[in-house]
Formats: sequence, structure tokens, C-alpha cells
Amino acid sequence: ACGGGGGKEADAGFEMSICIASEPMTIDPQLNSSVDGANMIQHMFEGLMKWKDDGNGNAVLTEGQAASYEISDDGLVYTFKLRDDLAWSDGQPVKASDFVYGWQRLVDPATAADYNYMIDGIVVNATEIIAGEKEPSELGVKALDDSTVQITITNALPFFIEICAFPATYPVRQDMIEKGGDQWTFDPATYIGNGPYKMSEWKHNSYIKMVKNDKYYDYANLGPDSIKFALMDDDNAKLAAFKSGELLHIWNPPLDETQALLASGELIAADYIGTYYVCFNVEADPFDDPRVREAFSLVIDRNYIVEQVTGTGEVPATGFVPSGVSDAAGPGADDFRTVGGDYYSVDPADYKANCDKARALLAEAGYPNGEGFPIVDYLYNTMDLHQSIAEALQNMWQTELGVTVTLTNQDWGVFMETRKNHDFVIARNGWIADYNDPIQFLDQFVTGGGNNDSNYNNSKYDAEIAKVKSGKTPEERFKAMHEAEDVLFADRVIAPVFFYTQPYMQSEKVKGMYYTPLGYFFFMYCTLEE
Amino acid sequence: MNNNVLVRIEHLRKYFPIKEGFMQVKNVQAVEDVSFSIREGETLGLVGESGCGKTTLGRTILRLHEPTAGKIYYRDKDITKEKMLPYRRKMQIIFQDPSASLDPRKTVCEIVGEAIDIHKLASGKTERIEKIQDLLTQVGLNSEHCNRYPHEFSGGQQQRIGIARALAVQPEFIVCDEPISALDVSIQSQIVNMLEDMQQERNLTYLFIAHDLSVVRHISNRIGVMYLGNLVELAESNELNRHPLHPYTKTLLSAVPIPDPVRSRERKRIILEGDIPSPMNPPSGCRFHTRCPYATGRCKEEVPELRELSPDHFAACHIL
Amino acid sequence: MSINHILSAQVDVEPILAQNASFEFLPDDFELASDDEKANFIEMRKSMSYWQDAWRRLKKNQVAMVALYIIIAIILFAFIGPYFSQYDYSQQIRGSENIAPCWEHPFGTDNLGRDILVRTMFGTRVSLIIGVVASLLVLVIGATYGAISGFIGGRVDDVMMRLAELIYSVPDILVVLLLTTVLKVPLQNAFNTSHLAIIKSLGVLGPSLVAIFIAFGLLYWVALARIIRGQVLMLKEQEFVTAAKALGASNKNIIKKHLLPNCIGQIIVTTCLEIPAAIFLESFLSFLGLGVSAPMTSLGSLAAAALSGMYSYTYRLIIPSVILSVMILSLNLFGDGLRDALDPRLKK
Amino acid sequence: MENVKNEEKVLLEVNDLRVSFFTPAGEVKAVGGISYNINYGEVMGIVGESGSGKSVEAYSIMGLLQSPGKVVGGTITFEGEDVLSYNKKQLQDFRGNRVSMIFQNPMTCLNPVYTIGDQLIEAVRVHHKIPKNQAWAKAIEMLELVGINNPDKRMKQFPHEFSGGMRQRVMIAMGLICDPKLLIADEPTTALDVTIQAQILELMKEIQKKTGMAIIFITHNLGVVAEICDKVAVMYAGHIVEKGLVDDIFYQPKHPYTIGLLESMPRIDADEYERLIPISGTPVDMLNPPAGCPFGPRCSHCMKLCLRETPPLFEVGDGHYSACWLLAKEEAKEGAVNE
Amino acid sequence: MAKYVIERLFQAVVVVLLIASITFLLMNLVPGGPFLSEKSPSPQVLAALEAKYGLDQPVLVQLKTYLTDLFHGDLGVSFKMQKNRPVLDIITDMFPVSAKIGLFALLWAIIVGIPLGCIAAYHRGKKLDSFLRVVTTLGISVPSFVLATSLMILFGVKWKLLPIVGLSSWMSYILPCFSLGFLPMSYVARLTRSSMLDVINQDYVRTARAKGVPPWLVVFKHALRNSLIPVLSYLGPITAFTLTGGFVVESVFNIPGLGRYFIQSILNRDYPIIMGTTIFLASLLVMMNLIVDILYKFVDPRVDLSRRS
Ligand SMILES: Nc1ncnc2c1ncn2[C@@H]1O[C@H](COP(=O)(O)OP(=O)(O)OP(=O)(O)O)[C@@H](O)[C@H]1O
Ligand SMILES: Nc1ncnc2c1ncn2[C@@H]1O[C@H](COP(=O)(O)OP(=O)(O)OP(=O)(O)O)[C@@H](O)[C@H]1O
Ligand SMILES: [Mg+2]
Ligand SMILES: [Mg+2]
Repeated sequence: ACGGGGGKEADAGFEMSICIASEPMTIDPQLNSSVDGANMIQHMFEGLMKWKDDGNGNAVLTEGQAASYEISDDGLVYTFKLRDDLAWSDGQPVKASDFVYGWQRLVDPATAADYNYMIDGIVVNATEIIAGEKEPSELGVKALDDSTVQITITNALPFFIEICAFPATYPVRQDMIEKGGDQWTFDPATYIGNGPYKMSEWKHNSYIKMVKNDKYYDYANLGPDSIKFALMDDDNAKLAAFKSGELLHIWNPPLDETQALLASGELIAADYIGTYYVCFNVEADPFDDPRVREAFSLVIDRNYIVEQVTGTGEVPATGFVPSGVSDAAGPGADDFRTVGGDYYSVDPADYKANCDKARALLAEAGYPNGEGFPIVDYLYNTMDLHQSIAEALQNMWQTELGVTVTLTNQDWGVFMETRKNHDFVIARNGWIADYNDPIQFLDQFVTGGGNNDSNYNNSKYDAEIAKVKSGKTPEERFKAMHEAEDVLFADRVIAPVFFYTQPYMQSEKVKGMYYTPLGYFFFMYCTLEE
Repeated sequence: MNNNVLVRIEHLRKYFPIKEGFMQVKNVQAVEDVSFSIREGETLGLVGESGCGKTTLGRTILRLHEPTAGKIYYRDKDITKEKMLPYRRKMQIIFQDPSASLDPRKTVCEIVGEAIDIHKLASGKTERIEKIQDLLTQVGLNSEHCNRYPHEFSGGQQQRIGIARALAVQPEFIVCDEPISALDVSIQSQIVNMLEDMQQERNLTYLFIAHDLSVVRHISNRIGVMYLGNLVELAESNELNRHPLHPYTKTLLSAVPIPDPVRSRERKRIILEGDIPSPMNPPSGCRFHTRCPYATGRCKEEVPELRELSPDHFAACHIL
Repeated sequence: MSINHILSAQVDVEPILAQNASFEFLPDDFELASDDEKANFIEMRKSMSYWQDAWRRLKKNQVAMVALYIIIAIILFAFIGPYFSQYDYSQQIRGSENIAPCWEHPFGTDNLGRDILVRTMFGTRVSLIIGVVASLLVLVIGATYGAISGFIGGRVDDVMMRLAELIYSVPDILVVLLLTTVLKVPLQNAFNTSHLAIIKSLGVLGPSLVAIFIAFGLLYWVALARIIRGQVLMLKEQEFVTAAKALGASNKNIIKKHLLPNCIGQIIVTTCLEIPAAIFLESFLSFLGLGVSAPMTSLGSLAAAALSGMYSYTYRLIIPSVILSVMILSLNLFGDGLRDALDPRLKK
Repeated sequence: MENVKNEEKVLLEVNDLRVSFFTPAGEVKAVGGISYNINYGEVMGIVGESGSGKSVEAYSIMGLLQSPGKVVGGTITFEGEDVLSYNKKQLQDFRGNRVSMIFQNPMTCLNPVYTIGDQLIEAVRVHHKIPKNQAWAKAIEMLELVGINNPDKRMKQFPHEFSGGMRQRVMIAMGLICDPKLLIADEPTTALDVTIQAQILELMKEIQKKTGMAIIFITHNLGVVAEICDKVAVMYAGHIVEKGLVDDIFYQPKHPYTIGLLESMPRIDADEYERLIPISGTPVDMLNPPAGCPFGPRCSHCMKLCLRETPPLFEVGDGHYSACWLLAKEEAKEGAVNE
Repeated sequence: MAKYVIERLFQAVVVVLLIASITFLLMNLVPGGPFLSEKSPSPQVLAALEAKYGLDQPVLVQLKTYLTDLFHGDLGVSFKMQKNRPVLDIITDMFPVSAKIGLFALLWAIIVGIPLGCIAAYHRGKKLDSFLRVVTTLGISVPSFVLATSLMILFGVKWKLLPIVGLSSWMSYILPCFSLGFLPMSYVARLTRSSMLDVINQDYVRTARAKGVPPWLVVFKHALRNSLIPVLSYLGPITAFTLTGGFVVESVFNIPGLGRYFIQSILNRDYPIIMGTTIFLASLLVMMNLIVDILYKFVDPRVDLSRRS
């Protein structure tokens, strides 16, 4: 599997050149909060658990740095036994204390890591540490000896094992971080990882290049001699580079090309756990009336949007938690969405009926045929996709309900602030899961929650979520979660539009890539076939 | 003409500051200590080489430049620090270059009417138009010309427009700053005659600036000669022509070309050596000493006073 | 010397007459001509006003005239065109998405089934308005500022020019961002509540656009101001300005009536160059999400949006780009012609 | 003067030269058929009012007419060669080398961004392939000749460091540096003031005496003409209305325009105040030149005939010509009576 | 001269400081902040971040701290885009890339633009002139994103002649440099043409022709140098802008340059980078203007530097 791929062919053997996004904000495992950063980190670091190919290109969870693990009967204590052939890319052994350091670093207020919420309320003492009430060393993660890590959690959570594969919980080298200070990630000399690849070069805003880590336990089986993450932000340029063969794998080709590319099979829509939705400000007139919200939700022709506007295989949303999120039975069985059922019909045949119902609701709310309905403004952040969707939504609302909707787009920063300040009536929103559990989605709408942009406030809902948090068994938790979603939809707080997919293009010559629906793609076992 | 003094200047100085290097300022001494008076109804001619400060002097009298030092009196009233708007009605100026002095994008009507508007000399639209047409007829243009633009006129006509503009406010005193040097020979005499006629009709007083002595002599009652910012000689015009005293005046007179082949072949010229020194660092003493054939040591050191050498004939020269 | 002097010297006319056979003396040839005859003799050039004259010269300038016709065509396209279309710019026709150019939709339709022709018409309209309004703003502010700075001169000029330099360097996007957010609420209220048609129509364009106009007014006049200042520095030394001063005209009047009208050539050319600048700024800001509000569109945003379909729908990029280029090209060529035509110095 | 003069050999012959400018407003007949000769070593003055075509005529000789100007008729013969048929190369060689020209406005005629030395040397080196130092020496020699002190230093200075008079002298030096046969001086002193004008005139007389070249001296100042010229042509509206020896023109003028000019000038040597006698009216518009005598409308003796026919040049004396119908008045009347 | 330069440099420092302060205030007035994201960080994290980067202070105190740090050569670290990387590193890293492309772009703009302008002026009113005028006006009327993207697709994808991604060989410079230089080229050509038209009818140009100087020498020696002043004035600021790169060209061709970064920093509210790039750009601009003013003197000896107001 030599040659091919990338600009320079002759020298370095097989170079897998990829472009998923532009320069990542950071590739510090604990500080990272972006999917693209996580993708890169996962090639250079490894947690207790990792993802491996199930043979069909889907990732399944398996032991990573841990050779094996045990869960206590109450499901609260996890004991990981590390492999004995572990080493950092500079040759030093990987010790249990490195893991402990990583976990502690995540919750240490001095680190100020966004993703400390991942273990907030899950690992023992995490909440208190984050609040500055306890020392990081009191975290429920302990090194029993050099090769044993023991983690104590507060509730039995089936998805906890998945968190152990999440970048924020990866081990990092205390000496390197202290040596390199805040800038340790920028220099290959201090950016020492324990993953299959190691960073060899970071040309800022141009590419990050990584080569095989010869200290990695599975070195012999690794695929590409090097992986190059090109850092680009122009979709056209990405596609052009892919077409010219300079890139072998790209994400998100230009919007208007997707239909054609999808049809020709060049573009693949990978599953992705995320929901695109419209949120209403439930405190602002006229959306303080659930009937109005429902009417607005019902006239959205979700099929039209996924077929005509987005066109990358998205699924019309019938609830908030997207399909692909497993239910109590865990992966493989029915998923949460199927169990929870649809809150409204997205069958194209029912669209007319939905509209009729919507008009009736609106009339009931005092606006027959939209009369007397104030002009409302739909807020979205600047992006081609959002704009197209906004225009389609505006059209549906205006034609079906007879109301007047204006569109306002804002730059990302302004948009975030406006939405967080509840300074809107209807706004675009979206949510992408970091791990496979519905609470990722449902947690948002608790009263006063940091991401509760709708200003939703229902004690019943809060109670259900509290039940989820304290739930001892999966069944308990999932029941509460289904109930919470029911409450949410009884109140029609949001209007889900579709469940995301992750569209990507990959050269046909490349084999062996696999991915998770969380948006993690793995290239370390790729091969090139001529 | 009577003997009332209309305009009087005393020790008038005008320096133009010029930035020289870092924070340094040098002065162009364009007009240096000039005093004279102009009587009502007379024409005072002012001659001198180009750059000697004639225009600056004329404009300073009208306070178009603020004087650096000295005093200006109008009918014995010191106007050096006065608000000028009321005096703008009394004192006017005619410019050297007629085409440059008319705004190329204004019609004749607008140009002449501007003065009327500023001083509110007309009570209504019709009166305004009448006034303008009246003025145009007076300067030998007709009312059809009213809506044309300056570029549609010949130089002489343009100068007439300029004169009409100056006359619009019914001034008593007009500075004629080389009003004919930009004009064609065949037109010059028309304008000169017209200025003379106007003076007769309206009892105007002129300060007539030129560097061509023959014209100045023709029109003026008295003539002042300037050299490098100084007034070097002042006399009744025939007197000056016949008995020039200052060496510079003599040179100037001899330099005027005579349109007569025989006489010009016979004539002896005084040719000055060298160029006019810069007014930024004028020579010490008598400013003319660097080019004067008769210069002595004294001329280098001492500034000559303007003295009355014979009745009404003043000159500033040590050797006289 | 007089006429007698000439009359006394008579010449033999025969040989000369012989050269020109057709020539013959008439009996009254040697009578004095009357003044009327003389006056008739000189056929005065037809009196033309400044503008008539300028127009005449403009008409002789072929490039400028072609440009003018194109501009008129574009204006008709943008302002009259939509009345001849059966579609509206925001009308989404189900089932007609992504149609290639055909008889029904000469420019095709977009991914929401909107007729691109009519959208292009509206886009052209918006771009034209942006270009013209923004550059007029620039013109008014820049010309005033530059003229004042140049005319007063000295310290004031120094300070005003330093200020202009400052403005030149402050990041414009920041200012636009700030303006958009600060203005959003008041403008939105104004749009929604006002009964004035003009304000309502501004509402269609969105608050960002108003912010752009204001930003243009605040930031982009610097170049023009500098040019005008230079021109005024030169003009104020001209004698017609001194003449106005001598008449007692106030500074304000001198600037307004004499200095600015004489900078018209420079003003026109610079303004014509500001037009593309404004249009591009809008499309760049649309690109960043600060331009005209969807579903209204502009040529710039049409082109920017078309970038996402470069392979499948190349014409969507070509159409607005070509119209944009042709429009700016004609405006500039026309501006050049106008400058020449308005310059009386070029007249002989 | 006589000794150097190549008596009676014609250097330049201009025959019925017509020049028009094709402007958007129409054809401007700037020069409408003029003829004259200049002999070796002669100084000819061309007078006439502004816009009468003096400069245009000079430019046509030099081949410097700028569009939209075109020579539409006539011939220019220089040393027997037809100048109008020169190709580019010949024209380059002709200009500056055999004929040179001094322009109206000395303040703007020197390139402000090159030193005086550069510009003088260039004038030599475009025509003669001589080394730089030789050209330099030659330039210094010329500057001395025109009376510029300290030429070594002056060569390295820029035009703005020179006064108007000095610049005009540099222009003269530049005109003379290739020893041309003919120097065309287009109003060389109009922009200068009287004292400097006197300096320049003296200088030109002197040089003309030394080198014996011919000069066409264009001006509208009759005083200047009286001083320097042998012959004079008086132009009015694109036509020569009178030409002859300088004394003929001043003492025996035979054209009302010439007479008017002489009379309208105030004389510095006049004894008593006398009112000036102006030429009334304004110059003609060259865009619509009248059919008859262009001076007609301004002439106080204008006859009906004048408005109908352009008068031809009548010879009124030895080499003295005038174009006025008055000269034919009595003759023709008699003729008419006789018939 | 030295005095003049020192005086101007002193003024420059004042101007840049003012720009810095204004930008700082503006930046803080604009909504949004560096730490906002779709999943908003917990209040504790937010507070910790703000404390860490000093954002918890009042704006004026922040400004004072910033300016004091600035005097010590400390531009701070990125908050977001390259979290914790010193801004100085970022600028020194990116500026050379932008500058290299900018320099080539300018070179071609000047080398082609000036002669084109001369040719057009020399043939004023003829077909060639009209043609060149249309071409150069096109240069200022095609949006740069259209030009750059079209070139990329034609040369990179359709004909596969030139590489697209990054700057791997000299070939990869061709498209970005061309796209970046096209507008200045057109502008320079237009400017040269119009100032050349003013000059070409000047008396001294006629003098040169009267001396028998051949036409091309007349244009390129006598006329060109005199018409360079407006071109120089234009080139001053545009050099600064081109050297720091163009947002569009850098995004399209994925060039890690300062121009793109500058815009992105604003969109990301990465305050230190906004400040750093703004100060850098402003300093460059002021310097370029100074250099241009000094160049005036070399082009035209009449220019008296000390007398400029
Ligand atoms: N605004 C000004 N700034 C600086 N210097 C000036 C200014 N105006 C005039 N000067 C200088 O003052 C001196 C006198 O100038 P002025 O125009 O009065 O001369 P003039 O006698 O009218 O000359 P001319 O006959 O050429 O009109 C000259 O050296 C001129 O350069
Ligand atoms: N480029 C041109 N375009 C049109 N007409 C022109 C042009 N140049 C000269 N003319 C016309 O040609 C005529 C003669 O001009 P010319 O310059 O020869 O006059 P002149 O006798 O030299 O006048 P002056 O004494 O003012 O120098 C004028 O009527 C003028 O309008
Ligand atoms: Mg003067
Ligand atoms: Mg002339």
C-alpha cells in the first residue's frame, strides 16, 4: 500500500490526507471541545477504552490502553487493568498515574475545561471540584498501582464506559504540560501522546501531520505511514482538492453539490447523533402559547427540507432525541427514538392534514388565517445551509399559516449572545451528542439550564430529569427520559427539523476507515488500493 | 480728484511663514515696511519686477491677506483689525488673470449676482436681474451674455465680467492687479479705456498694479516702484518717467521695449546682472545693492529711507 | 496714421483678379458696411449652457454612450423587469427545484424552486441601490470633510487628516458588527411600525443593510476626503476663490458654491470607484452574514451563494458575476466620460 | 550682421500652409493658408494676437502638432527638402538638430524631475553619438554662452532651483546645443517680466550675431519685434494680413489691423496724455471663420466687399505685402467706372 | 531628512496607539465573546476562563494592561483560535506567508500595470486604449471570490495544471498571486493612465519631442516619472493590505496568511488576535505611507518633505 495520496507522493509512503475542518482551536485532550479536534486527538492519544472497526466500517467500543476492566456489582466502581506494553511516543511507560492526572486535570478549575461537564455529577466529587470546593486530588479516580486505574461514579450509568473513550479523559503527560506550559500542544517535542500516531509537524492553518508511533502496541498493524489533516475552511477548495486528488477524504462539500454527489455515490451520509431544530422563546409573545408553537412546528415540511434543502440523507425529525441513540437495552437493540415513537407524523401523505391542524390551532389561539399575528423574526447564524433552511421555513410558515416572518442572520458570536440572552422569538438551534445517551439532549431544557435558550420552565420536566440523574438502573433512567421528552412535546417547546448526518467523501482507493455516529472517524487502519 | 486721502497704509508688512525643516519656520518677506497714501479719485500705479510683492501688497490692503505688521486706514479709519464685510462693499479688486478669476462653472449672471446676493443689494429677483444687466451693459457686454459660462468668452470679455463683478457692489476703491497683462494687445487698450471711463463716471480710486511701465504711466497720476518688497520710488507719473531717480527705476524704464525699430536700435539699455534675490533671505541694507551698478559699502549695511527728494517725488537710495 | 495712408497706396488689382476668374467686383462693394451687416457676419457660436455643452460632448464619446445605454438597460432590468415576471423573488415553486435554464425559467431555478431570473432582477436592484446610496453617502460626507479640511488648512487640517487615517485603520467589520447589533432593535421597530413606504421597503433589505450604509458613511469616505482635500488645497489658491472672498462671501458659501462644484470631475470618478467597493463590501459582508436579509438578495450574495454549486450549476455564478461586472464596468466608463464632458478645460 | 548672412538663399519656405483641428465641435481652421520665406541668417518676427495661429504654424514646421491637429494643405520646404513627407526617423533627426524650438512658457518646459545637465546632454546625445563627458563639456559651454554663472554646479541642479529667466536661458542653450540652422522662438519672453525680457533679447541678438542662424521670433509684442527682427509677418485669425521688412511695417503699415495695433499701444516715450485708440470688437471664433476678411467686423473701414471676399495679399512695396481691399479701392472703383 | 523621519515615526506611534485603543473599545462593545459556544460552558468554567485571561476586569483597566504589555512587546495569547498560542508567534508565523504572496502579487501588479497604463495613455482615444480601459475596469469589477474560485476550478480541477492546496511548490504561488494582484494591477494601470494623460500634454514632454527624443523614450523617461506620484500614493496603503494578504484569496487557496486570520479573529472574537493583527496592520500602513513619502522625494526632486503639512 504505497504511493498515492497527498501532494508529495514519492517520499513518505502512503500519506492519508484528510480535510475535515480548519485549524482546530486546540488539540489539548482536556481543553478540546470540538469534533474536529477530537478526531485528531484520537489518532494521537488513547484512553482506557477505544473504538475499533466492527468490520463494516462502524466503530464499536473496546479496550484501549486498558487490557481489561471490571465493574462492581452496583455499577459504581470501574477497575481498569492497563496493558503491559504501553509507552508514550517518547518511549516512557504509560502509568496509571498519567490517567489520574488526565481526569483530575479535566475537573481542575485552573484548567477551565469546557468539557468538564462530561464527568460533572458522574464521577465522585467532580461537581465539588469543579465548583472549587474540593481539591482535584479528591476526584474518584485513583491509581491503585502503576497499572490499575479505579474510577468511582455516583450512579450506575451504562454509557460511562463510553466516556472512558472520550478525548477529555485521555491521559496526558504532566511533565510535558509543565514544561511546555500553555503551549505544549504546539510543539511535537512536548506534544507526547500514547496513541497510534504522533504529531510530526503542525503548520498552522495549513496542516497537521502525524506519523506512525513506533512505541504503540499495535504499531505493526497500522495503515498509513502518515496522516495529514489539511486545515481548510473553504468548501469549494476542499472539493476541488478532493477532485484533483490532493485530498483523499473530506467532509461537508459545498451545499449545492451534495444532491448530485449523493446521487452519484461519491458522497456518503454517515450517521450522526444530532438534531437540527427550531426553538421558540416560550416567554415571548406570541410563542408563549403552545398552540402557536405547535402550529409552527406542524407546517414544517420536513421531507422537503431533507430532500431539497440539505440533501445529504438527513432524517426528518419526529422527536428531539435523534435516532441512533440507544435505549435501555444498549447498542444493537431498539433505539430510543423507536421506543419513544413519533410526536407527529412526517409521512408526506399527512402533511396536508398537519397543516390543517396547524391552522386550526392558530385560529384557536386567536389568529385565524394569521390575522393579527405579529411580525415575527427568525434568527439564524450565517451559513449557507442555515440560510436555505430559514428561507424554506419562512416560506412554509407564511404560505401555510398566513403569518409574516422575517429572517435575521447574525454572525456566530452575536448569534450566540442573542440566543443565550433569549433575545429572540424563533431561532435556529441544533444539538450534537458527545456520547450516546439521551440525557445529552434532554438535559438542556431544565429550568435555568445554561443551554435552555427557549427559557422553558416546567417543574414536571425538571423532576423527570432529576429522576434520570438519580436513576440507579438503566430502566429507571430511560423511563424518566421518555417521560421528559413527552412533557417537552406536550409543551411543544421546540420544533425538530431533522436528524443530522455527517456527509463525507472518500477516495475509492481508501479502505479500512471506520466511524462512530458521534462524528469520530478513524484512519489509522486505512489502506490504499490501486 | 481732490486731496482727501482715501486709503493710507503705514509701515505695512506681510510675511508668509514657510515651514523649513523640523519645527523651523522661515518667513517670505513679501512686503516690507511700505507706507503711502492714495487720494480720492486718483490712480496710483505700482510697478516692479515679478515677485516683488505688488499683488501681496494689493491684497493685504484689502485684507485678503492679514498684514503681519503696520496699519491700513480707509477714510482715516483704522481697518487693520475691523470686520471686513462692510468694507468689502467699498473696496474691490480686479484680477490679473481673467479666466482664473472667474469660476468656470458659474454663469455670468451667477458670478455678477454673487456680490449682489452677499450684500443684499437687490430687493427682489427682477431687481437683481435688472442690476446685473445694467452692469453688463456698462462694461460693454449685452444681456444675452447673462446665461453663458466664462469659457465662452474671449479674454477681454472675461476681464469685463471681472470688472462688472467688482463694480456690482458700487465700490469707491478698486485694486487693479495687473488687469491687462493676460490680455491680448488689441484688447488691452479697450480695458484701459474702460477703466478710465469708469473712473470718470463713478469717481473711483484705483491702485493700478502692473509691471509694464508704459501702461501704468498712461493711466496713473502717481507711480510707485517696488523692488523686493520695498517701495523704492514714488512720484507723479510724468515726473517719474522723465526724471527717474532710483537706479532700479532707471533700469526698469530702459527695459521697456519701444515699438519703433529706429529708436529701439538707438536706445541704450541698462541690463541688470543676476536675478532677483529670494525674499526669504533678502540682502542686507538696500535690497537692490546686489544688482545695483552704483552700490557702495553703505548700501550693504544701511537700509535707505524713502525721502522726498523733490516735491512729491520720493526715493529710497543712499547715493541720491 | 489712418485709412488715408492705406488709400494713398493703391495697387494694381488686375493680376490678382486674373488668378481668380470667377471673381468680380460689385458696384456697392466699396461702400462701408453697416454695423448690422458686421454683426450678422460673425455667426456667434450657439449659446449653450454648461450642461447642454457637457451633454453634447458626452454624446460624442462613444464608449460613454454605450455605457450609458447599458446602464439604462440594467436599470430597466432591475426596476421594471420584475413587473414582467410572473414570479416573485421569494416565491418557492414546489417541484421546480434546481431546474436548468429553460423557456419557463430563462436563468433556471434554485434549490428552493425560486426563479433565478427574477431573483437576479431583484439582486441587481439591491446592488444598484447599495452601490448608489452608499457611494452617495461617501460622496456627501467625504466631500464635505475633505473640503473643510483643505479649505481651513493648518492645524485643523492636520488634526482632521490624522483622524481620517485613524478611521482608515480601524477594522471595518467590527464597526459593522457593532452597528448591526446596536441598530437591530430600533430599526426593527421602525420597520414594523412605520407607515412610511420607504422605511418599510428598507425593512425588506434588513437592518444589516442600513448598518452597512451607516458604516459606509462612517468609514469609507476617507479616500474621497483625501482626494477632495488635495483638490481644494489647489483650488483655494485660485483667483476666483479670492474673488469670492473679496466680495465678502462666507467660508461656507465658498466651499459650497465654488470649491465643491469645481471638484466635480474627481468626485464623479471616485464615486464611480466607490460603487463597486460598496457592492463588494456588501457581498463580502453577506458572506460573513452581515449583508442583505434573506430571502431578499443582491448580486453579490447570489454569486456568493452560487459558489456552493460551482460544478453542478456553474451558470448560477456566471449570471450574477457577469451582470455585476458589466454594471460596474459601464458605471465606470460612463463616469470617465462624464468627467471629461464636465471639464470645461478640455473644451476648445 | 551682413557679413555672416548667407544673402538671399532661402532656408525655409512655407507655402499655403493650412492646419486644422478636428474637434468634437467641428473643424477649427487654425491656420488658413500662409506663405513666407526665411533666408539663412535672417530674423523673422511673427506677430498677431493670441489664437491667431502663430504657435500652431510653428508646431507644424516641427512636426509637433498634437491630435486632433492636422496639416491639411500646403508645403514646408527646409533646405530644399519637404518636411511634411519626413518619416519618423528623419523627423527625429530634423527636430532639435537642424531646427530647434524655444517654447512659450519657460516655467513648464523643463522636465522637473531631471537635472538641467541631464536634459542638456540628452539633447546632444539623441543626435550625436558622442561620449558623455564630451556632451557634458559641450553643455557647460552652452550654459556659459547664455550667461549662466557657475555652470558646473548648475548642471547638477533641478529646474525648480532656477528662476524663470534662467530657465528660459537654459531653454535657449538647449535649442542651440546642436547648432541648428533655424531657431523657432515661440514667445520666448512673454512670461517674463520686462527686465528679464531685456536680458533675454540682448542675449538672443548676441548669439544670432555669433552663430548666424536664422530665427523665427513669435510674439505679439510689437516692441520686441522692433528690437530684434529683420522681417515681420502680421497674422490675424490664421492668415498673414501683412508682411514686410520691419521698417515697412512700423513706418508704412498698410493694413488696418497693423495700424490698430500700433496705435493702441501706450508709448513710454509719449509726451502728453493721449487717450488710447483701441481696436474695438473681439477676435473671431476660429470654429466658424467668416467667409470674408476675418478682421472685417472689427475694422472701422469695413466695406461690403470685405464681408464677402477674403482679400488677397497685394504687394505694396518691395517685399511688402498687405491683404486689404482698401488697397484696391480706388483702382477697382476706377475700373468699375471705366467699364 | 533624518529629523523628518524621526518626527513621522513619533507621529506613527501615537496614531497606532490611538487605533489600538479605539479597536479595543469597539471590540468590547461588539456582542459575543471568545468563550461562547453552542454548548455553553458552565458558569464556573466561564468565570475561570475570564479570570485567567483578565476579562473580569473593567474594560478600561484591560486596555491599560494591554497597552502596558504592548510596550513590553507582549501581545498576549490567543483565547480561542489557537488557544494559548502567543499572538506574536502567530503573526510572525503568518506574516511571511502572506508577505511572500503579497510581494509577488504586487510585483506583477506593478510590472504589468504601469506599462499597460502607459500604453493606454499613449494611444489615448484609439481602439487599444478602449480595450485596455475595459480590461482594467474589469479588474476592479469582478469580485475576488469569483475570480479566485473560477481560477482554482479551471486550473486545478478541470485542466489539472496547478496545485490547489497550500504552498507546496512555486507552482502553487501562481494562482493566489495572480488573483491577489489582479485588482491592484488594474488600479495601477488606470491610475498610471490618467496621470500619464495629465503629463503627456505637458510642455516639458513637448520639449523632449522637440529635441528629437524617440517616442518610447519620451513616454518612459520623460512622462512616466512625472506621473508616478499618484501611483505611489495608491501603492502605499495597498502594499500594506496586500502584504498582509487577502481574506478571500487566502481562504480559497488555503494559504495560512494573516489576512484570513484577521477576519476570522473578529468572527471568533479572539480579542488578542484582533488587537495584534490590527496593530500590526496599522503599523505597516503607517510605515508604508512614510516610505511612500520618502520615495516621493526620489521620484520628484521638487517635493519638499519638510513642507508637507
Ligand atoms: N501665499 C504665499 N505663500 C508664500 N509665499 C508667497 C505667497 N504669496 C506670495 N508669496 C511670495 O511673495 C512674494 C511676492 O509675491 P507677489 O505675488 O506679491 O508678487 P508680484 O509682484 O505680484 O509678482 P507678479 O508680477 O508675478 O504678479 C513672492 O516671492 C511670492 O513667492
Ligand atoms: N489642440 C487644439 N484643439 C483645437 N483647437 C486648437 C488646438 N490648439 C490650438 N487650437 C486653435 O488653433 C488656433 C491657433 O492657436 P495658436 O496656439 O497657434 O495661437 P497663437 O497665435 O500661438 O496664440 P498665443 O499668442 O496665445 O500663443 C486657436 O484658435 C486655437 O483655438
Ligand atoms: Mg502679481
Ligand atoms: Mg502661442
